[in-house]
Amino acid sequence: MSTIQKIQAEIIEDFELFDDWMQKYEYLIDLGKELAPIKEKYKTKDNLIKGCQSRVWLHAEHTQGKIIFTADSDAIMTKGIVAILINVLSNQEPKDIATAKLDFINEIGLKEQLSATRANGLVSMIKKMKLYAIAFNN
Amino acid sequence: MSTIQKIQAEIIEDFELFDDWMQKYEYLIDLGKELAPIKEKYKTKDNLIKGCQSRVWLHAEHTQGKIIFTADSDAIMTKGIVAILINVLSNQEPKDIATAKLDFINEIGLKEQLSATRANGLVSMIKKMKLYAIAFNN
Amino acid sequence: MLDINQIRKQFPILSRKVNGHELVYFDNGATTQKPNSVITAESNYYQNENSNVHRGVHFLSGLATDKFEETRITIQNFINAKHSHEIIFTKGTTDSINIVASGYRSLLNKGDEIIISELEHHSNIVPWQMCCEQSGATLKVIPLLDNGTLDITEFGNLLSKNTKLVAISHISNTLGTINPIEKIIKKAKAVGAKVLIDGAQAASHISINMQNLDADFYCFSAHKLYGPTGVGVLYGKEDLLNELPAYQGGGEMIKEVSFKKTTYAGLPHKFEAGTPNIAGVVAFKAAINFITGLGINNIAKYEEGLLQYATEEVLKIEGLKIYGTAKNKSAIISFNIKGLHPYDIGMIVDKMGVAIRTGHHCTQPIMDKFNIPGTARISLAVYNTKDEIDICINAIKKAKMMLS
Amino acid sequence: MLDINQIRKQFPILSRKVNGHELVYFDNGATTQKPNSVITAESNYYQNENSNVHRGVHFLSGLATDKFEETRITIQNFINAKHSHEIIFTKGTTDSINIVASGYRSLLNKGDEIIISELEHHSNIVPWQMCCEQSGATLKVIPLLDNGTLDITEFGNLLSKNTKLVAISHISNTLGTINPIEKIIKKAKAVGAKVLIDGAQAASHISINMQNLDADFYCFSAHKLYGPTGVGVLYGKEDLLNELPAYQGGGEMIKEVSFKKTTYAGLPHKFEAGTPNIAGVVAFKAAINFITGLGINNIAKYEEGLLQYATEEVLKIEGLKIYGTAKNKSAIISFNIKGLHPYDIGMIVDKMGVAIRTGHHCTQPIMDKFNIPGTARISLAVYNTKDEIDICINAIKKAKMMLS
Ligand SMILES: Cc1ncc(COP(=O)(O)O)c(C=O)c1O
Ligand SMILES: Cc1ncc(COP(=O)(O)O)c(C=O)c1O
Repeated sequence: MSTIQKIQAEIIEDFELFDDWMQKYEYLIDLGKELAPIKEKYKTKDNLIKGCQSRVWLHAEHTQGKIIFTADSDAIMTKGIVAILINVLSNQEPKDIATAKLDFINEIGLKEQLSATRANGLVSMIKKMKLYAIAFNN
Repeated sequence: MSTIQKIQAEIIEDFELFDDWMQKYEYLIDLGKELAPIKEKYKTKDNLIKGCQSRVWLHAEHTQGKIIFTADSDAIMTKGIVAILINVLSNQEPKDIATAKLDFINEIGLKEQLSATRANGLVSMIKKMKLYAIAFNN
Repeated sequence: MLDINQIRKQFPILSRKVNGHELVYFDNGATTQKPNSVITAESNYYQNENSNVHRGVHFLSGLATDKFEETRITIQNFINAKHSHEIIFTKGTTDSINIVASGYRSLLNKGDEIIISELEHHSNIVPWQMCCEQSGATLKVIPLLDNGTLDITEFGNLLSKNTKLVAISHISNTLGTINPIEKIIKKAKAVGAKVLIDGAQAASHISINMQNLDADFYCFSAHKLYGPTGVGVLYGKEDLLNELPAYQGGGEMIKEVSFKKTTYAGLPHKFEAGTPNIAGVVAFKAAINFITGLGINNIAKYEEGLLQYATEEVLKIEGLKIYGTAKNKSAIISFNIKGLHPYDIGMIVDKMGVAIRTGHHCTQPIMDKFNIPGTARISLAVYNTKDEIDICINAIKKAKMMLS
Repeated sequence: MLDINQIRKQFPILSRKVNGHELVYFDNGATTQKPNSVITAESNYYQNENSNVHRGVHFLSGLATDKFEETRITIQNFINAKHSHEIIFTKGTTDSINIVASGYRSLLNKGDEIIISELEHHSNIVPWQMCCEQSGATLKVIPLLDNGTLDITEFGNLLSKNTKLVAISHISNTLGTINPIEKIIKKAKAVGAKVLIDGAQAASHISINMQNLDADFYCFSAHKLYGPTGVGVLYGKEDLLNELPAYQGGGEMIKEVSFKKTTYAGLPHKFEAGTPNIAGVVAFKAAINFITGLGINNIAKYEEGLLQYATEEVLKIEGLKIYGTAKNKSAIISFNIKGLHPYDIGMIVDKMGVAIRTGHHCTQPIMDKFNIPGTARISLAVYNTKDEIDICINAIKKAKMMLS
């Protein structure tokens, strides 16, 4: 089992504890609040991913063969999901990121949040993370 | 009772004889065939009333205080109705034509034929007959 | 007095559950729900009447044409237009505005000016930007005051003999402001300008009367009037529609076609190229009948009561700010809660069955003006109730608790 | 083998009476009837799923959006397009063609040439005349041969490096001719021209495959595919749609709006301004499923059998002439009877419950070519039967008797 898969399995386990949407949402809100802040200087226009409603900033750094992602969002629920995605994909090797299957999204019931027509920019965020991985892999 | 009204009453009587659409249509076809021909020189572009599908030519002459209409159509059923309209409105005084109420259309079941969206130009023909009457009345 | 329970029973979707809760549908500004009479009119059309319109001689074609044209007359009466051929059926408000704006590309020149306002929906901004780009005309913008009303003094300053067209919404979909269009129209006419009113948010809420109003063009969408999607109206004064260049080419809109010379049909066909949304137009009549059956003034009065109640209640939530506090206002409440993102609020109340809209509501300039990313918006319709408002307010409170 | 009785049962209108007779609906070229699955999909949408699409975060908005986008994928698969965002939802074929023709106004210049043909529907003529008028380009016309096929040799002569666009129908709605579009596309590509195919009459009758065909644009209407009115498709290759100027301005089609600068959204939204015909698009999926459930090749084969039978039988009527006798023909028969006007024939057979279309079928140049005022047209669909053909032929014979 790769590291990325392991982390996903843990997240799924975490979410299995929740009885209802409220606990899940509260957890996401907490994750959002706890997400390590992105450096202000990285909240640039280039790093901005615009959803229709909430915005996501994503910064990537390549150090010691791994990619470190930092990110932020103006909506806290979006930021909670951003935190999970960073948890899964940051500090991993480019080739693992590029090929990662993010099955956990379905299993923890966030599929709707990550559908192409949602207004939160998360789909573009995942795409961009993978593009960074592909770029750094070459 | 004005002449125009009298003629209408007669037409309604005629149509009351028919049991079904077929007799009515055959009668219209006969009327169409018997309609006194319009002079070829009057089948001009100016006298042409274009429906989407069948065309009507209408010519008007003002003599001795009355209007004489002659007309033709390329479709025989249309021509049958043209014949009736001429029967009712031709050889009448302008002011009577201009103010004529053509109730008989409803009563003989030709209403559909004379609705604005029909493709046969008859609505425009009636309009044009009345316009002639108004013009000659001044 | 309207019997709201009786009205609610006519809307099947209102008895469905969402996320385990009774649906509270407060997104009526985006689109209204449909009564059974509208749904049935559409399915009945397909089951018994369907045919292409206008040119067929067979029975069904005549029937479909009659039904289609009946709606035109119904609309004519509904808005008190002078002629039925002043009613053009379109795809929606956006389509209607584009037909006019596209036509004005060739009617305007450099030096001419179009005036819109800062509170317009994108559908009443972008077509005019495109029109200006192609014609060389200049776009002027009436600024918005802090209470969400238009700066009418400034409008007066913008007006000049160069003003050729003024395009203003009757009611703001974001702020609820009912614009003083009677005054705007009068002032615009005084300098010889034509006026287009975007009535998307007005037609189901307040009485509109073309012959009193003297607007040159008026646009609205069936789907915001308890009617089907994919149908809209462009009302235009006969002589102006005659002047306006044809928009789309195709079937129905022509008089004669040859490779040498094609001539266009008269109104309304000139602007109705191609097979229209026949079923939608037929069903639209049922929607208008629903409204006139209740009486538009009764609807307006009832919604006013709802608005007042909702405003009072919502303001009890600490840190909540309403955008748009005009005195003359339709039943729309846009708000933000201090420190919270509207998206988060929308997400959470949705889990409690409450459908509100969040975001910029296709009015980015308003967001820019207030320097906010968006708002949460409650927009009400005649089938909404005070009980639903209570449920919504409780849901908002809960969201606030969770998010703070 | 298709079970036609089973199929007929799915179409409620087919069991209605017209003028006291069982309806024989042979006006399918104008619009097809709708199966229960389509009618129900539309009413079910309004009863359970209705909301505006794309930008809402609440449950119903997500549901409506998903349903709406499912149809896009269904269409993508139906025509084997490479990307789902190459599928643009429009009002109909006419709308689709106008979007392209309007865009080309600014992409073409004096000296450029557009080629259409003499057998086109007005909807594939007038938009190009307008485009040429505005851009200065020249319209060239492939002539029609006496048998109703295009003069392909002459097409070769018209083609040159000036040819920028070729716009041709897949199947003629008047003559039934299936045009050799594979060949036409190949030849056009050889001189670097783009090709638009008007597939209005093709999509419900024969298999169409974008990736095999290599057409640049392909247009059709849902209402001719057993689907709802007010919905159409514009397929375009990704890069060409990206190049094509935006058509209407408004909600949904923008990325950012400000009075300084507005930027447009990507595909497909760039061409989908305003609230779309959501219910119609959702129901369109059921129509495609109806077709794919039967198998388009089974449909084609069955209709071929009908066409052959009808052609043989109709030719037994003395003095009857068929216009359009191509070898490769769809189930459309246009005819006239010596000395009779098609309008009279249509009127009389209608009284016997038979719905055929009469007139110029929005193809006046074909009428001019054959020097006739119009034709009577039988156009068949998968639910038609040989029995119905017999009824129709008897009705025509009776009409002939009455009129002679
Ligand atoms: C070949 C052809 N092209 C275009 C059209 C126009 O389609 P619509 O009226 O659905 O826009 C038709 C429909 O009659 C047609 O048969
Ligand atoms: C004020 C206003 N104008 C225009 C529109 C556009 O209407 P449609 O999307 O039906 O074309 C809307 C709908 O959101 C609106 O609220």
